[in-house]
Amino acid sequence: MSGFARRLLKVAANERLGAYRLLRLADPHGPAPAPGQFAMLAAAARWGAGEDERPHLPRAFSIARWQDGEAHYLLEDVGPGTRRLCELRAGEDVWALAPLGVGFRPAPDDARPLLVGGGVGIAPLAILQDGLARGRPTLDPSAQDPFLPAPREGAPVTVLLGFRDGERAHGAALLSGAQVCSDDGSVGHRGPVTDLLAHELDRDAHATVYACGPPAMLEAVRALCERRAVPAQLALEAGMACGFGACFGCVVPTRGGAYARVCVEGPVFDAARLECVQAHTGAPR
Amino acid sequence: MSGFARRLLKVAANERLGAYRLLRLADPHGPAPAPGQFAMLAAAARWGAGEDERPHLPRAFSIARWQDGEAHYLLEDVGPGTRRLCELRAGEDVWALAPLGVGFRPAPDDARPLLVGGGVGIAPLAILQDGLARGRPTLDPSAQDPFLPAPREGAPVTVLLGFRDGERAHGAALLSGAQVCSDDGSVGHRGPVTDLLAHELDRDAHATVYACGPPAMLEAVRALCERRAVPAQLALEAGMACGFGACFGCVVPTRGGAYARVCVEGPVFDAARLECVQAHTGAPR
Amino acid sequence: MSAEGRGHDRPDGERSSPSQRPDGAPSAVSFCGLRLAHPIVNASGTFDALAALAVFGEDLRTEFPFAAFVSKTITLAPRAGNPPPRLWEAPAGLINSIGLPNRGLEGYLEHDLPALAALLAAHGARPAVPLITNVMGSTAAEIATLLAACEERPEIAAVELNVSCPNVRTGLDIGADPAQLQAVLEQTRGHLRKPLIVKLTPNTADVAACAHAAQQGGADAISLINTLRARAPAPRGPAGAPRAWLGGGTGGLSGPAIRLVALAQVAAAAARVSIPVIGMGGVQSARHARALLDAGASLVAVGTESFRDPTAASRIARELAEGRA
Amino acid sequence: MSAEGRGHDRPDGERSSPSQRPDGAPSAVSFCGLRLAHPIVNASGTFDALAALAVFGEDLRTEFPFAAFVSKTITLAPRAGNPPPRLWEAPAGLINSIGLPNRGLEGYLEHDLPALAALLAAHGARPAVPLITNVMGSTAAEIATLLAACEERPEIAAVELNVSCPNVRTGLDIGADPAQLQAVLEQTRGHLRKPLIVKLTPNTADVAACAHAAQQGGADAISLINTLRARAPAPRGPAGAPRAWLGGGTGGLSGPAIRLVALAQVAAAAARVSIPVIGMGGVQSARHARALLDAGASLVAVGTESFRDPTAASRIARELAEGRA
Ligand SMILES: Cc1cc2nc3c(=O)[nH]c(=O)nc-3n(C[C@H](O)[C@H](O)[C@H](O)COP(=O)(O)OP(=O)(O)OC[C@H]3O[C@@H](n4cnc5c(N)ncnc54)[C@H](O)[C@@H]3O)c2cc1C
Ligand SMILES: Cc1cc2nc3c(=O)[nH]c(=O)nc-3n(C[C@H](O)[C@H](O)[C@H](O)COP(=O)(O)OP(=O)(O)OC[C@H]3O[C@@H](n4cnc5c(N)ncnc54)[C@H](O)[C@@H]3O)c2cc1C
Ligand SMILES: Cc1cc2nc3c(=O)[nH]c(=O)nc-3n(C[C@H](O)[C@H](O)[C@H](O)COP(=O)(O)O)c2cc1C
Ligand SMILES: Cc1cc2nc3c(=O)[nH]c(=O)nc-3n(C[C@H](O)[C@H](O)[C@H](O)COP(=O)(O)O)c2cc1C
Ligand code: FES
Ligand code: FES
Repeated sequence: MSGFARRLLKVAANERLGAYRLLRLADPHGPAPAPGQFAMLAAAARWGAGEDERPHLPRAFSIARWQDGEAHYLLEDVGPGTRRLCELRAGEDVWALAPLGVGFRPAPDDARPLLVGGGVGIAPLAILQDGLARGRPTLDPSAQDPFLPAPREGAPVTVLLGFRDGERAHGAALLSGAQVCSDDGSVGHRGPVTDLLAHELDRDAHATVYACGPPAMLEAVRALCERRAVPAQLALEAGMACGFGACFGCVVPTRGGAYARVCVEGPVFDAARLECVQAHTGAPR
Repeated sequence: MSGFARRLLKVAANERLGAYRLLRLADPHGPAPAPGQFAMLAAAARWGAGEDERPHLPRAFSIARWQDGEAHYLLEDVGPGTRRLCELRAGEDVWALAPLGVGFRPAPDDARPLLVGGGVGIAPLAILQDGLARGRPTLDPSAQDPFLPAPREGAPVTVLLGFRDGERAHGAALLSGAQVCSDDGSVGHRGPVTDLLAHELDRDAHATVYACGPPAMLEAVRALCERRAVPAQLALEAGMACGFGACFGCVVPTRGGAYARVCVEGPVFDAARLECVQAHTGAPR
Repeated sequence: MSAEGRGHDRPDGERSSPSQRPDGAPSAVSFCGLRLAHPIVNASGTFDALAALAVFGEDLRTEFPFAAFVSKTITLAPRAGNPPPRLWEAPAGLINSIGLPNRGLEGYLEHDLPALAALLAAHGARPAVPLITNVMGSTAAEIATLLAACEERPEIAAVELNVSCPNVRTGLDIGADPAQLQAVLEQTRGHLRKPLIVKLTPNTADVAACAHAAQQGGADAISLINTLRARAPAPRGPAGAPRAWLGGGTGGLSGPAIRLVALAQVAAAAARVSIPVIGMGGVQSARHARALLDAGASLVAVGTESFRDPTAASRIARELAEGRA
Repeated sequence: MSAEGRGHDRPDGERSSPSQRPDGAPSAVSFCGLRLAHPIVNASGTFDALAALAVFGEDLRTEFPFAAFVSKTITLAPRAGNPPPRLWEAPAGLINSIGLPNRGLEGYLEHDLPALAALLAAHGARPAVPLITNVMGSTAAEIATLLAACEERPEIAAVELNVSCPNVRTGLDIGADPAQLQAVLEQTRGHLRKPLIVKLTPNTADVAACAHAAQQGGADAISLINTLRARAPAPRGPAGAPRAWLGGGTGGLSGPAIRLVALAQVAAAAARVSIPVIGMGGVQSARHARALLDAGASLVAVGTESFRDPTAASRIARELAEGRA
């Protein structure tokens, strides 16, 4: 649960990771996030004055890692907001409202976790992998840390990551033991990450899929899991103004026709709640 | 005359001068300015996103010096535009439209030049002092350089500068041989610069006054010169949107009730054209 | 029914009584007979207090940022709202095309109202926060039903009527035409004894005339400005054909971009009426709030700025009280 | 008099004919029978070509940035304009309270027109730049006189009528009320055989209705948007009393802040009329111009952005021609 105020955090480091930046914010007193939760971030100075006098509103980013009093974020420069954050130097200030949203709910059974990520969407899978390594999932939905401190047994964690090109594939370093594929064939299998996923499910379909990535990829994952009757949790994106349920701007249609706010009902949704993952429900990448 | 395009210039240096900054822009191919002319400046990146999402428009600054392929500007941080320019580092880019406006028209006679400045308004007096040192004024109004390359004879140049406090008085280093006074008495005479001016005119009233500074000071200079029948040229300020006569926003009332655009009819006006110098015709300081 | 003599207490020559306390404690304001801890409220539709309670927990209750809470617009029937995308970031602002999603009057009264009342009740040193319910109807009959239902519920302290609703026949906002506005109010005002705030539309030729019509029609206060009609540029698809970005086609512009349009409209409206005015539009700081108060507003609402900083209203109220504006 | 069948040439289904040339050479556009080198013109009152000639010299002549030149508003009698200060920088924009200074019709015709014609005449490879004279009158008789005078002078290719003039009786802009607008045009249209562009006011409830009224009244084209009514905050004096900043009290907001309001109004107006539309408001780049063209504009005018960059219009025309939008 986020405190009721944004926090002014210092940039601890901003490192290049292939086509991405890994932004590390010192947040020694912030509440620990659950895997899949996100933050609303804005540079404290000169937020604005980019393309079209933007950004004005804060931007949503998955918390990629939480360790040593720092929150890590994986950023891709796609517009004025991410550009400004990507250029920040150590010691500069960032406003952060975090952690927000509902994260992954690890399946408590013995189904093996299949982590499927695309592009900068791999970020929340890193902290999920950390959590899965730390312990076994709890069933208690109100638990702050969804992972019990007991050592995990049973099936190993499988990580499947897809990237557009080799520069972006450097992002895979954020997770350990990942199988990587790429659209242009520069790294690993040439093709979508659902090729890898289909192969894994062929091998052993007793799995739970945790996926995050661009809408088209998520939709492919959703459709594949539906066909194979494999439970999946999808971390969605949407254009957001507030991140805490205030603006009703971040909705996605759910099965049955109602709209759900991604920031408070998600960003992680059970795939079963969605008819499909639509493109352009927010900032496409 | 300015070329019909703004130029992208590199910051050569940005140095502290007491309460002010001396911003040096490399402008090797720019046309040489006449003393009293000004530039419209804007940082090329992140112009905006300051207080109230400003600045949006470029800002007017007197050209303080022109030497070695550089234009120098003396800046005081009074708001979002000056703040952004004050923080620029060497190598960063600035858009400049310059030189603009009508500068000082040096009196061609033997009247001794009395340069009277207040605060950051001393800036155009520096380049005027350089000009007066370089040669004697020409009468030709169309001459690009109003100073003939002949050595100047006759009366020496007298420089009288007033500042609010000691920190600001460091700006006096921009000119040579100045008599300095201050409002708080921390440097030189305690009192307004018109005290020094009155004293000089008592000594020898055969002079031409060239003045620039805050409106209240300019008005005091104007009134004093009027009483003493001493010709004066006043470099005015006004809030400006364009700097080249396009917006009609920078007007001051002239004798007879008409308005004159400071950017194209000024910024330097014969005192005789003005009924008085009004405060708040632009950015007060 | 006319507003003259309606019982909101108001010292002579003043529309409300915000005074500045040098100790920085926000000073109470009286508005339409309601006692507010300070002059800052939320703009309708820009803060979901129940969602915020779930996100921020008990801190929200103890540090509730608004002196009164204004609900989002409630309509008679439930509305799903517009299809996404619903947001477009504009220069120094935001265009939204949310489409007034709400569970409808019944759902609101049954589910939201008790929960809101519990959240807003006095809590420790914090006094109770009055609840203002914002409603919209597309006919006089609908509006009458909404007002009557609000009259019955003690949890509701006052009603804000959103008149930026398109007239089904003309397509124009009901509130854009002074005569039509006054007529609708006269037909419906009798259904509510509580204070009625009319939230004007800014998309009109003469907001002062609309303000005056609202007063004549029986409003106890007016609020403005709502969002300015705006449109997001259509991104061009690969085929080159532009497609609409916002699910709702056009949308409404809010935030700093509209601040000085709001100031002009608030000043024009306040100069024309004798009832109190809630000013809003792009307020981000105590200085901006002060400008609206100086222009004649009694209260100031904060909208889009809460998206950037959920505690913006507290900050603004505190700085106003400290005279830092 | 109605506009139907009026003789501006227009290929079927198209309001003008800007086509994109891959070689980057701006392609010609036809507008109300005028041939323009590209679709970018200046917004009235935002470029003083004669002052610019004095400042920039012959470069201005050879690299004239606009495909047609629109004069600032000319009135029958000379106007000094508003007292300073006239400018207030707004979030992502500018509020001006210039007050339409001009030397009056006679002074304009005698002094400015010949000088403008000389500047705009064909020059080397550059074709002649058509001159559009913008006029404003506060009565039908005044407008008729202005139009008749413009009809007589061959230097003037077309007239733009600024209808953001307050009606002396109501105080509202003449152009804000569709019926009044159409009536004024019907009374005066006959005095001009040249193309008449009506520059609508954006401070209205229904700009599409005004656009339609302009067409019905005999306009050959419409242009929009003019500035949005706005007010600068009053700085507080030492005594604490706020004093007005702008000499003119209120002013008009321009620049990026109004861009997406402009886009909505241009789209709404263009959808309602069959005559060409000049779109403007906050345009800073070819992308912004393209959005207006996509919304139905035939030409795009650049205003406030020229203050930041006097050659902005050339840049935008070039990037449009290169398809970089
Ligand atoms: C829950 C969540 C988690 C996320 N996690 C990450 C993460 O870990 N790492 C990461 O890099 N990103 C993440 N994102 C995406 C990130 O929030 C966006 O990339 C970011 O907001 C883009 O902002 P921008 O200003 O850089 O670009 P924008 O220009 O705002 O967005 C880029 C895209 O948005 C559209 N767009 C363009 N202009 C506008 C406009 N004016 N208004 C609205 N949309 C416009 C266009 O389609 C454009 O391609 C996440 C998003 C969500 C919701
Ligand atoms: C010909 C000329 C020469 C100049 N030479 C110099 C020089 O050599 N050195 C130098 O430092 N300065 C010089 N100035 C002044 C300089 O242009 C201003 O200080 C600068 O424009 C201020 O911009 P800002 O954004 O920093 O502050 P702003 O906030 O724009 O201006 C400061 C003052 O303007 C008023 N103001 C506040 N908000 C606004 C607003 N939104 N819109 C309009 N006004 C507002 C207030 O009174 C405020 O105190 C010159 C001005 C002119 C016209
Ligand atoms: C996302 C969003 C939703 C809004 N929903 C409503 C609403 O339901 N009812 C209403 O009367 N106004 C609504 N508004 C308008 C605001 O109440 C306010 O009038 C406007 O946003 C201007 O204030 P601001 O600039 O501070 O946001 C909404 C505004 C936004 C940005
Ligand atoms: C300083 C200034 C002066 C203007 N003068 C006029 C004018 O004389 N006549 C007119 O019709 N519009 C005038 N306008 C409005 C512009 O022509 C244009 O409609 C408006 O500024 C929106 O375009 P922009 O955002 O690109 O500036 C003026 C605008 C500005 C900023
Ligand atoms: S981002 Fe505002 S409600 Fe979700
Ligand atoms: S600054 Fe625009 S006319 Fe002088």
